[in-house]
Amino acid sequence: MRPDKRRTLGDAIELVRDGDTVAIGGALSYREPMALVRELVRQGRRELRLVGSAHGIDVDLLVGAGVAGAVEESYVGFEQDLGLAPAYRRAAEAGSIEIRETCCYTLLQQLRAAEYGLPFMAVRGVAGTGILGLHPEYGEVECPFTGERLVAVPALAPDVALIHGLCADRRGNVHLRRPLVLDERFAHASKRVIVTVERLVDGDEVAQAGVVLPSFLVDAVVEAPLGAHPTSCYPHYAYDRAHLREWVEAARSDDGVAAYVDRYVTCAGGGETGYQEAVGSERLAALGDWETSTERWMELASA
Amino acid sequence: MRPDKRRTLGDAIELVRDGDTVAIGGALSYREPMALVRELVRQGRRELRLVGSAHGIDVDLLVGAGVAGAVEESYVGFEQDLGLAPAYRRAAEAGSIEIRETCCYTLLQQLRAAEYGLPFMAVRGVAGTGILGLHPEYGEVECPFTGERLVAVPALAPDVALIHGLCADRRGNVHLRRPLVLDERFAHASKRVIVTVERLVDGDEVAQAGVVLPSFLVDAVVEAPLGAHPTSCYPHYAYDRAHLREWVEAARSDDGVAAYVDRYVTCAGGGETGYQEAVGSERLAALGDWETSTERWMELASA
Amino acid sequence: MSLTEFGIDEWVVVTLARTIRDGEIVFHGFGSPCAQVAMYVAKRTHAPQMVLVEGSTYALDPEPAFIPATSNDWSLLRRASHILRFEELFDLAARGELDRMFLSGGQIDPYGNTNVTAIGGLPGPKVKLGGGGGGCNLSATVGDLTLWTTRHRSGRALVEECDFITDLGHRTPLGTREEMGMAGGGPGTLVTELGVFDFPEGRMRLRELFPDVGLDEVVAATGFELDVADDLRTVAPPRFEELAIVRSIDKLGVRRMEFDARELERRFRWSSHQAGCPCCT
Amino acid sequence: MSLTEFGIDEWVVVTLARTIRDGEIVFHGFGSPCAQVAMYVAKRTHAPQMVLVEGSTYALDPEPAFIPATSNDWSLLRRASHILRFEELFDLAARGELDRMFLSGGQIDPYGNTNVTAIGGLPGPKVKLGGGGGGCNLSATVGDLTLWTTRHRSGRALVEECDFITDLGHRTPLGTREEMGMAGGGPGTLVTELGVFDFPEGRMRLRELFPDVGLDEVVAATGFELDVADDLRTVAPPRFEELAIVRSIDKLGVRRMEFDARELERRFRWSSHQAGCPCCT
Repeated sequence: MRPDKRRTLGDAIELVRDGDTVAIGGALSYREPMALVRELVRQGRRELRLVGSAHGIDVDLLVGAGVAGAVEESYVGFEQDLGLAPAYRRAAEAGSIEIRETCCYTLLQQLRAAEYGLPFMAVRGVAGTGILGLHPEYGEVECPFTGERLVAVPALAPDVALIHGLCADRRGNVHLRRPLVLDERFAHASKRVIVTVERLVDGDEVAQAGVVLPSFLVDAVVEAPLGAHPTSCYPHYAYDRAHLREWVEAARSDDGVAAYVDRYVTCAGGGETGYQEAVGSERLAALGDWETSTERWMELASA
Repeated sequence: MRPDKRRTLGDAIELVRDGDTVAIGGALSYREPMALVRELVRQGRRELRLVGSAHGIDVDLLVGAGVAGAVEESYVGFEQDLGLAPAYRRAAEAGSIEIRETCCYTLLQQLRAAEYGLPFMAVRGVAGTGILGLHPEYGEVECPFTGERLVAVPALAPDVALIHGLCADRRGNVHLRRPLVLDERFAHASKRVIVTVERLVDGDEVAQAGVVLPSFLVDAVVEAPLGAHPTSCYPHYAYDRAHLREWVEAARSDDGVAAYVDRYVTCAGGGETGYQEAVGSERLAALGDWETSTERWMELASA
Repeated sequence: MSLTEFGIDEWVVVTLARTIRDGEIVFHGFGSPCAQVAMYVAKRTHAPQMVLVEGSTYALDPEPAFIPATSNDWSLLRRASHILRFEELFDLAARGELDRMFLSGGQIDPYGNTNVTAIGGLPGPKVKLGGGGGGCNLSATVGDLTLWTTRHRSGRALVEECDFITDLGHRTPLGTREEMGMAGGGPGTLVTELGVFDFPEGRMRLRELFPDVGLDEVVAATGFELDVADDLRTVAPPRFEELAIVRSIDKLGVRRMEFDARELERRFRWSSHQAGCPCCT
Repeated sequence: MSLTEFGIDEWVVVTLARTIRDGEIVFHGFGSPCAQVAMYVAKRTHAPQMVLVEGSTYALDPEPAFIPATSNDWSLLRRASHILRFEELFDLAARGELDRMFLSGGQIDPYGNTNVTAIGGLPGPKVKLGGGGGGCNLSATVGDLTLWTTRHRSGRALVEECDFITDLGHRTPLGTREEMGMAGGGPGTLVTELGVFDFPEGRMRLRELFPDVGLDEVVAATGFELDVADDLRTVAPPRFEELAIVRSIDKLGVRRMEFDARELERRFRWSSHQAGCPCCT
C-alpha cells in the first residue's frame, strides 16, 4: 500500500511555514479551503505570501488576522453583493501588507512555467497596465521567430497549495468537480499540497467518482466536513451568504475582526468543531437543502 | 439553435486541401480517425503534412496511398508486435516523403504555443539529439531571468485536425473518454476540426456523457460507426489485430498497398459501407465482445 | 412592475445586450450582474447562436433558474452544454477567439482604460478596489470590449486619467494598442446610466442619451472634455420581450445591486403609441 | 513451464524490475513489453509504493488482467487509480518529478545515447525505425534511465556511435548533460540478453553476465572497446515469486516478442541447493 497521508488539520498546517508562498484553491464564495485558512489563524502563521485568482473571505480573513504579509491575487472582495473586502482594503490603504495584485492569466502562466519545469512563460497582455509596474520581477522576451517582444513572467512554484475537495482516499487521490478554477494547476505547480475533503472514502470510490489530483501530488489529506463553509461546496452545501455578511460587517474594524476570530476561529470549543457549533448545526444543515427546489435554492441564495 | 454541423464523410473531407498540415487524433492502435483517413485516400488528397504523436496504420496507409508528402510524427509503426510500418519505412528509405520526425513533448509545446496564442514555447530537451537537426525551424531563446538558453519551438496550428470520438450532438459538442492522447490539444490548436463519432446523439445525452470538445471548436461532425476500425474505439470495439496484420503484410509492396486500397478503401460497395462489407459484419461485431469475459478479450487481443 | 413600465437597471441591461452580435463567443467577468443578465437577454433574443461563457464558472450556455449574487455558484451551471477549464477560457482569449467581453471600472478614461485596482493608485491607495480578475490580459486580446458603469453621475467614474490602469483601452502612456502589439479591438461601446458612448478613433464619444438625462448633466458628470456625436440620439427603448427576459432570468434582482438607490427610482413607461422613446414618469 | 525452469525473457524482465526503487514514479514507453512487465513485477514485489505509469495510456497503477500487444488499450486501464492526461505525464517529467523511465534502442552507444529513428541516419536512412515517441525530451529530464536491448548478440545494437541520436545518454558531441543543461541523471543501467551494465562516469561498463554467456561473446557482440568491472558477477537469478508474477501478468507472452527465437531457447533451472546461480540446461 501507498503511504497513508491522512493527517489532522493541525498536523497538516504544520507543513506551512511562516513566510511561505501559499496558493489558495477555489474562488470567490466557492469551495475555498476555509478549515485550513482557519487553522492557519489558530496556529498563528505570519507573513504568508498569498497567491490566487479571484477570492473572498479566505484572503480577507487571513489579512484581517495578521497572517498575510503579501497578497498576489487577481481580486479580493465580495462582488457587487457585499462589495469590497474590508480587512484587505484597510490593510492595503494602511500599507500594512504588500499588494502584489496580479491578473488571473498572468498567474496561470507563472504556474504553468513551474508545472512545465520552465523558468519563464510569455504573456500577450500586461504591457501598458499598472499591473506591470507592481511586478519588477517580470521581464521581457523576444520571440526568436517573429521578433515580437512579449512580457515574460517567471515560474511561480508556491511553497504550499491549500485545496478543499469533495472526497479522497487515504493515499491522497482527490476527487473534485468543476469548476476547478486553479486547483489543478496549484496542485501541479506547488512544492507541497494539503487537501481537505468533505469525506474520506476508499480508493474504489474516489476512482469511481473521478480522480482529479493523483496521490503523488498530495502531501496531506484531512477529512474536514463543511471545510469550505461559509463558501459553497456543492453538492454538499450552498454558500452561507448571511455568514459572509456577518464577516463583512465585523471586518470593518480591527476590533470586529478580533471578535469574529474569537467567536468563530479560536473559540472555546476548539478547532472546526467549535466553529461549527458557533455557526449552528441547524443552519449548516439547511445549506444542504439547495437541491430540494429552485425556490429553496433561491431562498438560500438571498439569505 | 446553433448551426447544424452534421456532414457526410465526403463533405467533411472537403475541408482538407492538398498540402494542408493535418493533425491525426488517437494513437498507435487506439481510436484513430480511420474513416476520415480512408476518405482522404478516396478523394485523392495529395502532399498532406501529417503531424501527431505515436501512430500506426493511419499514417502508414496515407503514406502508402500517396496522400502524405511529409510526416512529422514521433513514431510510426506497430510496436513489438507487428514491427515497423512497411509503407512509411519504404517511402522514408526511398526519400519519397519528407521525414520530419518529432518528439511527443516537442509537438505538445508547439501545439500549446498555438493554443495559447504565443509565437513560441521553450523545451528542456532536444539539444544534443538528431531530432534538432531535422528541424531548421527550431530556434533558441534565452530566459530573461536565469540566462539559460533553451530550445525554442514555433507555434504549430494544424490546418485541420481529424478526430474520432464516441458521440456528439449535431452542434458539434463531442464526448471522448480517456486516454485523450493529443485530441484535445489538436482541437484547440487547429484551424479546422473534423470529428467522426460512433453515434450522433442529442445535446442532453452528450452533456450527460461529458463534453470534451465544445462545439465552438468543431467545424464538422460526421456519424461514422466503426470509424476507428481497425483501431479500437472502446467501449464500442477492441482493435482488429488480424486486420492490422493483413495491412502490414500487404504494405510490404506497392502492389500490396494498391490491392489493399482496392479491396477495402475504394471498393465497389463504396465508402464506409463498402469497407465494412469487405471486412465482414460478423467479424466487426465480434470486436464488440471484449467485455464479455477476460478470456474473450484475450482471444481478441491475440487474434 | 408591469411590462409597460421599467427601470434604468433594465434599460441598461437591454442596452448592453444589444452590443452582442449573434454568433459571438461572449464572456462577462465575475461580479457583473448587469452584463451577466444582458448576455442571457441577447442569447434569448437576437443572438441565439452566441456562445455564452459564464463569468466565473466558465459554463457554456447554461440556463440558470435564477442569477445568484455570487458568480461562482452551481446555480449557474444548470443545463450548461459544458464547463470550460480555467485555462481553456484564457487561452481562447489569448489566441484571439473570444469575441467579446464586458468590463467595468471604478474609473474609466477617455480611451477606455479602466481602473478596478485602486483609487489613488498603488502603493498608498486612497481606496483599494477589488482588483481586475483576468481583465488585464483579456482586455488586450479579446475581439471587442463592451464597457459599462452605473456610477457615471457620481463624477468619479469617467476621469481624464485613471489613477491606475488595470484593463487596456485604446491607448496608454506607452502608446496605442497597435504600438503595444495588442491584437484585440479594444472598447467599442460604453454604456452608463446616463447614456451610450462609442469610440471613434479610439476616443470616447457620447452617442445616445437616456431620455431623462440632459447633455449638461453628462458634461457635468464627465471628468474630461466630452466629445458628442453630431446626431446625438435617444437610447432605443427595450422591447417587451427583452424586459420579460430580464425579469424572468434575474428573479433576485441582482442587477439592481450595481445602482445607487436614487437611480433605481428612475421609471420609464411606453408612450401609448409605442413609436418613439418612452417617457419618464 | 515450471517455476524451477525459466527463460532469458523472464530473467531479463526480472532484472529490469530490480532497477526500480520503491516509491519512484516510473514510466515505460509504448511498445516495450519487457519494461512494461518488469514494472508490474516490481510493483508487486519490492516496490509496492512505486507509481506505475502505463506507457501510452498513462494510467496510474492499473491491474491489467493481461498485457496486450499494443500499448494504448483499455485492457491496461483496469482498476487504475487515475489516467493522467498526455500533458501531465510530460510536464511531470519536464519538471524533474518522473523518477525513472525505460528506454531501448536499435543502436546504443557507450554513453547510453540511443537511436530509434533510423539506421544510417536521416535523410537517406538504410532502415527507417519507428521513432522515439517522447524519449527525446524525456531522456533529458527523467531522474534515472534504465536502458535495455534484447538484440545485443546481433552485433548491431551496441555501437561506437549512433547513426542518429534520438534519446540522450550521458554525453553527445555537444558535450555532457551538465554542459547542455539537462537536469536528468541519464542511464544508470543497461540490461541486455547477455548481461548487465552500469555507467560509472557516464560510460558503459559490463557489470554482470548471464551464466550461459562468456565474456568473449559480449566482447564480440559489442561495437566498441568494452569496459569490464573488476568484480564481474553473474546476474542474480529471479525468485520464484518474481517468475510467477511475470507469468501471471503476461499471460499472452508479449515479452517474448522482443527476443530472437534462438534466445528464447535459452533455459535456466534452479540448482537443487538454491544457493548460487541457476544452471543452463
